[in-house]
Amino acid sequence: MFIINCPYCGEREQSEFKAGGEAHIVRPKQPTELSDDEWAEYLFMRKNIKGIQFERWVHTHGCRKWFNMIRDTSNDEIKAVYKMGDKPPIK
Amino acid sequence: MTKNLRVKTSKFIDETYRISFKFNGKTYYGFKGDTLASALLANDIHLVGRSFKYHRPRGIMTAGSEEPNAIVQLHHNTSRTEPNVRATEIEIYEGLEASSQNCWPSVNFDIGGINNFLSPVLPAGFYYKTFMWPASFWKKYEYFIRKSAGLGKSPTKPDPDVYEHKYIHCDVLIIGAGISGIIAAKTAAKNGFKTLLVEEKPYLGGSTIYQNSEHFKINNQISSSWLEKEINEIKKIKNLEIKIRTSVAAFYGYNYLLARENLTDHFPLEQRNNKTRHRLLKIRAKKVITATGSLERPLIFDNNDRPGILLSSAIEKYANFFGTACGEKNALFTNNDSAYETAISLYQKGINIEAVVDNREEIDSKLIKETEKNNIKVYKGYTVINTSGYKRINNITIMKLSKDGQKVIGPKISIKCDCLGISGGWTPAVHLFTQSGGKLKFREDDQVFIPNKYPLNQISIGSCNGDFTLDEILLNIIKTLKEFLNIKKIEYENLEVRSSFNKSKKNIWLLPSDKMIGKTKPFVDYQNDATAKDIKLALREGFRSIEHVKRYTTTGMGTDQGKLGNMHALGIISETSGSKMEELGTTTFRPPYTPLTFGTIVGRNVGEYFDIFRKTPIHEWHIENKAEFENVGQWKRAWYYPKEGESMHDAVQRESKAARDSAGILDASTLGKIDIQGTDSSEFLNRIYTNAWSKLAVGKCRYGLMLNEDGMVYDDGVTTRLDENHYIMTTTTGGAATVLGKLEDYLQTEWPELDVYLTSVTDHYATVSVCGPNSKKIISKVIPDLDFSDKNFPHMSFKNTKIGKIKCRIMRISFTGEHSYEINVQANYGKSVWEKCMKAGKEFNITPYGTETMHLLRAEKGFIIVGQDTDATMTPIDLQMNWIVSKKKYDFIGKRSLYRSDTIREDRKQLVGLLTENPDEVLEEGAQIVADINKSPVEMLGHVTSSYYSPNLKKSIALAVVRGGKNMMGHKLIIPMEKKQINVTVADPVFLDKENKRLNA
Amino acid sequence: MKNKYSIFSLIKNALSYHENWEKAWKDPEPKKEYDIVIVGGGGHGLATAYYLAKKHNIKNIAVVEKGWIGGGNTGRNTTIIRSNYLWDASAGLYDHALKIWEGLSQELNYNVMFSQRGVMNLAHNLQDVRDLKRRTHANRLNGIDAVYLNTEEVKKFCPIINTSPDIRYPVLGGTLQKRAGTARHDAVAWGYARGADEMGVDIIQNCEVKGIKRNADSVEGIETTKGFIKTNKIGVVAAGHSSVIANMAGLKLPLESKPLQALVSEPVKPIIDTVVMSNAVHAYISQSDKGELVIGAGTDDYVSYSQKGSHDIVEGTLSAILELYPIFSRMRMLRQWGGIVDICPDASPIISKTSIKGLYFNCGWGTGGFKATPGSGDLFAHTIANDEPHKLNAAFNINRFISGDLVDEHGAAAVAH
Amino acid sequence: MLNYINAITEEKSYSGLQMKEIKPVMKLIVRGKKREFLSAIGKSLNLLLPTEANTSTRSEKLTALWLSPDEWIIYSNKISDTDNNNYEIENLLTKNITKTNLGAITDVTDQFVLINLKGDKIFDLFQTGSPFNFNNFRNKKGSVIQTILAKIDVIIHNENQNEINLFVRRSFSHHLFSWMNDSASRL
Repeated sequence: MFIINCPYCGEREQSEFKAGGEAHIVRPKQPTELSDDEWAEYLFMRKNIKGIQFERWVHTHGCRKWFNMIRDTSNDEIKAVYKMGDKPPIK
Repeated sequence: MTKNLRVKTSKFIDETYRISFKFNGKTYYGFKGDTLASALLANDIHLVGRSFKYHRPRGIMTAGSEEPNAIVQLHHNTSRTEPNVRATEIEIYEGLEASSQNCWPSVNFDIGGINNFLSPVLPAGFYYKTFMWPASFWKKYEYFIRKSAGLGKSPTKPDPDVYEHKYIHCDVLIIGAGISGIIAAKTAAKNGFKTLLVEEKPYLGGSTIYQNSEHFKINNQISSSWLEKEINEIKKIKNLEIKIRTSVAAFYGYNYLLARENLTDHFPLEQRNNKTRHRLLKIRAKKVITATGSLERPLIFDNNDRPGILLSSAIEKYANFFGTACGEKNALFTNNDSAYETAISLYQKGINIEAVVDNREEIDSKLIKETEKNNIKVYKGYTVINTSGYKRINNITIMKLSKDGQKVIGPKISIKCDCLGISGGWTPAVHLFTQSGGKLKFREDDQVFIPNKYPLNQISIGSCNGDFTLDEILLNIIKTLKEFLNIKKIEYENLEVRSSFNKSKKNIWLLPSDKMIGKTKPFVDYQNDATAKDIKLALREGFRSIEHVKRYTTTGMGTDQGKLGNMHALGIISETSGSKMEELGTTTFRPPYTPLTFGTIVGRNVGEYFDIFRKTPIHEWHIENKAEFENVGQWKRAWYYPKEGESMHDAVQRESKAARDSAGILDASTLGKIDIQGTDSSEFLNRIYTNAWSKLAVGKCRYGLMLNEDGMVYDDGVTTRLDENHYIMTTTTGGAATVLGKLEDYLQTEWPELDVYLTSVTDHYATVSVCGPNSKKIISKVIPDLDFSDKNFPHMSFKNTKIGKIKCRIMRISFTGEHSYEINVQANYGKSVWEKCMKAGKEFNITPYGTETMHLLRAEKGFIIVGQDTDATMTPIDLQMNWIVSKKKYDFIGKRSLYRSDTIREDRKQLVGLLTENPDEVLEEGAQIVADINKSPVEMLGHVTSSYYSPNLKKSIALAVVRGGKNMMGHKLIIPMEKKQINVTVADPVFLDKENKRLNA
Repeated sequence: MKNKYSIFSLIKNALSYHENWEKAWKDPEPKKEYDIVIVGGGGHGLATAYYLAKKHNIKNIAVVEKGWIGGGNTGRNTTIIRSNYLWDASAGLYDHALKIWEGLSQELNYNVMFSQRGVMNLAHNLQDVRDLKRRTHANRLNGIDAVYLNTEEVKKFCPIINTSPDIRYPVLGGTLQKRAGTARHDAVAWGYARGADEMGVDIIQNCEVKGIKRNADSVEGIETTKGFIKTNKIGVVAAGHSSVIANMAGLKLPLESKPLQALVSEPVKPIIDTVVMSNAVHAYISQSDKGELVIGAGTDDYVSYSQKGSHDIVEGTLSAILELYPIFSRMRMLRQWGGIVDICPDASPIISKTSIKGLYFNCGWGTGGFKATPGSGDLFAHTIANDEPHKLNAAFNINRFISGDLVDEHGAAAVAH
Repeated sequence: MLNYINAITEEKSYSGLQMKEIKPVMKLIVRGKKREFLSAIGKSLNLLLPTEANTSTRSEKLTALWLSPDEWIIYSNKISDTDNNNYEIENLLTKNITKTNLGAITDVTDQFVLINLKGDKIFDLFQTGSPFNFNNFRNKKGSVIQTILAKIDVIIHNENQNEINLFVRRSFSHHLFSWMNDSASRL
């Protein structure tokens, strides 16, 4: 189980958090303009990366804030956390 | 007639404190400090159990948690019975009752022993190759296989004991309190680290503490006396917590560890009541120091499994620590120096040793010299080729080893003995290290795997790091600790250490025999009866990876997880297949290190604490009034209120009728309530609901439907505009938490620019809902000074008002189709408001109703329940609720998905009503619907989602989803049940008061 | 012809001290080119190769496995086999598999120990009851042998379940499929491997795929740690690693790979002789022939390829087990492990062609793939051989995520995804 | 007149641990991002909201706990009377904050039950059900954290040496209180 450094509350146990899947998938501004394929891409298709993944987490049992995390999914090493809207600290 | 093999008193055993216990029904005595194993040995008992497959007699092999053979059932047929307990771990207590396992009728005479003679046709994996004919017979074969498998018996009564959890956060955790662990603990604590030291045994000091040989000294004191002083010192250190009887079970990433602290297993049963049995420590350590020591290796030769054959180090411990001999004629067989430590200890204790057999040729070793000085015969360059004695070893046969160690030569020599100690050298206990993600490397010179790459913030010290001699250990610890804890100086720097141990070792994984291997039984995994020839067979059949061999031969799959045999399995594979040890790698050591009781893992999350139990503020009233309850999420909701002698059906019919005829009252407090504020609240609602909200007037309520982004209905509820920028949203009871979470998600991640704040107020309000033609009369009695005229207070509107001095909100909304009101008042006044309504309603026979009646009433009106009439595949269009899907709005959550090629199909499943041909026939919820029963395969058009007998319509009604249903009004369809078919007609889902007259009645 | 397995061959070989058994499968180096390359040497992949060779008479096939065959989810799952699924498409797929299971040991001449001890699904709240009845009715009409049981019948079929009304989530009923049961996971992989090998399939272990060579519209071969292999048909059956392979071909799949954990207790004499599953409190349990209680835990909510899950999941599962089986409180956990499961949004698999010619995917089995192994292999073989799906797997194409025609089996899945 | 029935009616006492509900205590959730919001609150209550994570501030009448960058809970230090739930502080803030669109004010007086714990065993109790690391927290008067206790969300405020104010949602409070007693009975 991880220790996650909530950008707002500090280091907490993983059990206080929930994962929210791949990050930086922006909801299309004009869904109606999209083809079924393009919509499916947004809705369902995921990179599901083995290695460095950018993902969303929320501090459900703490400040209830969403934030981004960079984690190596091959060994669960957390590389960084950063607030929503911020630039990723590492590439 | 049992003998007493107790020798000179040991200070670890209190001979003034005699304890009686039963083994296989017979009473024996031991002393305080004994384990079951040591007490049995002192009574000259070796035969403890039978092996898994061949049911061979097996005895005590070790003195620790690696024991593969001596496992027993405790307190058979009691509520505290426990299978597969290691005799070497259980401390005896008055009244202990243990019995042998996996044998019938008795351990001395076991029918299963026949397997030993069938063994030629039971090689590894034999069951994959047979029992296939006739096909139908597998279940019969399997029945017998299952009966003969298994070891002990599962308990059959609930567990009387209590278990706890404890979260511990420390700076440094040290696992293992041997000499290395003690030194590390003292160093860490003295340097200001909040330190925790855990030890699985009931005492500190590991194997050094009973070491009393002149050959091992620190600062000119015998190592044990030196260590004793250290132990006395660390007990005084404030920021050092020491836990004995505490074994680390699992070592996960981020230095998260689980340890089991054993609190009462060494107490007599009657002293255990209402005490915590085990405490599961959930440890987060900034730094972890592993000092788990090492395990002595057995040697692999023909019939190396007989009772009376023990690890040499175990024999030494039984002598030095427990003060008992394991036999009267002892022999030792070794490939390294450590067996001579045993020899010397036994000699000092006056225990007779017949011979020491050593693989090695002449070498210069102080220990050997002393052994020989004591006139103990040492056979150098010899190996044991066989043993005899069915239930107890009585003889070994040895032969000379060829130079290359591949063959045996010369004459056979036979040596009588009733106990054989074997020593194949040492294997570092790296289990926890690898669990935590550490990587091993193989050290050729003594053929051991040792830690190579460490995960962050952990280190291994002492013999689990491959340092086997006292001088090495102390030298390396000092270096390691300074680095790891980043400290300048350390008190142990100028220790003067004497260690007479010669490190030379002659490692032969499978010792040669004078017979062909096919005719021998050299056991590698004792418990599972996996032999070296099984491993060779697996390789022969193409199973090359260690994982394959392990699974095919079941090597290392026993309750000891192969702590003794795994290395030999690897060695034999490597020798046979010619692949290098490090290329083979070890099998993955899976947690737990030693088996962990389910109860311990679960702690107090059982019984009433298995899951959270949520109550409404009116809960007590429901109990006082004999309500039956329904689980809705974590809530308990009043389901119905049976009167004396009423069935559920009677009660629900009565409640439903009363609600329509006069007045009913419902506790709706569990509905989710979200307070929405901010200048963009209306825009926010526009985006998350399918309908439009901007034009909703202040003081008005509106029903809303929420979709997932995939277009499927997700939640619904009434939202009220309290003020220009202030709404209160209600959600379904089950959906409350997820809806709030989802809304926060959109707000924070997709629309941070919106000025909207969401706050849950579900628990702040009690919600009392009064419905029925007389509801207005009743409520106006409760709130006299409010104008209830339809003009001032129409349907779908709300008022801020007061009951006495207490503010509350009252909504005129209806989920039943009746004229009704919902009073939302601060929770602590809820029960009082409810009682006021009951009082005011008495003259109108106001009737409390539960969720079941609520469901019935709304079904009469064709109102859906999300989750019952919908699953994750229903769009609002499917529900025939097109009216609620705004055409004007440019976008809302889920809108785009409604226009996919599949979601626009006309013939999707749609919500309809069903009426049965026979009005008294009530359909089964979940029943499937077909048009043509004779068509095969049968085409299912949909299913019944809700179904009731309506006392108000005096007929059975049902809601259902039916493929293309919206264009099937009046069609006849069939419900095919197991035994009958029911004819139904598709109808409008609104069965009652289509024109909504009753809302304003 | 390999020597046939039977009690007689055992006795015969016993006389020669078992020194003359042949290899169950060879361990060849890859050839330069194959007609079809199957990526992934788990049960599904090996079965696919087996049926390609057997039913479609294609012999020049390689199965490339990055580790050891059967070492992934095949060797890590809790081996529950059943076909009591809700939707017609799923019922068709899983019952096709179940029918093959019933004769598999004989077909492969390898005892996969398919044991039809029955699978029971429990209901703990009123909606559970509705859902299970819905499923049972659908099963019955689809010719699947599922029946609904009331609480007493549940107790009768598995007496050790705590059916007291006073527990936090009382057992309100359940369903039973008698033809369902368990099998020996390793034997499935090994049996198919032996069968495929005998028909000339090359099973290449320790051979990891590093890239997929393709032109504009079709595949040309794979780069592996054992060199380039030319082929114009690639069937990917890589379970948790499906997305990794897909990314090599420039494809995205609707998958997330998550940790799924399982555990076994120490072996004891027979105490539970059926399989009991409970979604609501999340516990499922059976007892292996060796005597171990086999318990499946849940998935974590984050993507991970580490084959490790969080302890909270195991703790939650065991508390549910003790809620239903208080007598197991003093049983001990012997081993606990994790696998990587690839989960589709609708909890149903993908057995499908892709936009790239010659590239086929069999994935998304989530937590329930083992039970489908023979059927999945058979249908995937058909799809690859004919370059079009069999009618039984037509519904499980990738395009359903575009059209929206999903097969939502969350209700039927063992683990609520 | 309406009767006032609070969630937890009994007071419990063990060696080194006392637990009771304190009521009625006005509680408000205040939300806002803008700087004007903070200053407006400050002026209205002459109490500055804590802006540093996991901290609290206190005036004579009120205590404010940090919950998140834009969320605080404010509660009254003294108990109010049971036959009136009209709080002038709420009205004041509604006027100065809500009406001026600076932020949001929500009455959560009965959303949360305030359980007061006293004694040197408080953290031994917490350790049996909360993963949070209390090592530093226990010595930091005024510290605030939100975490899980017995799988239930709680707000924990370090009121004083060996004194804790714990906030839990009302519908969970009976379960939590019963759990705490069960645990305390074995400390």
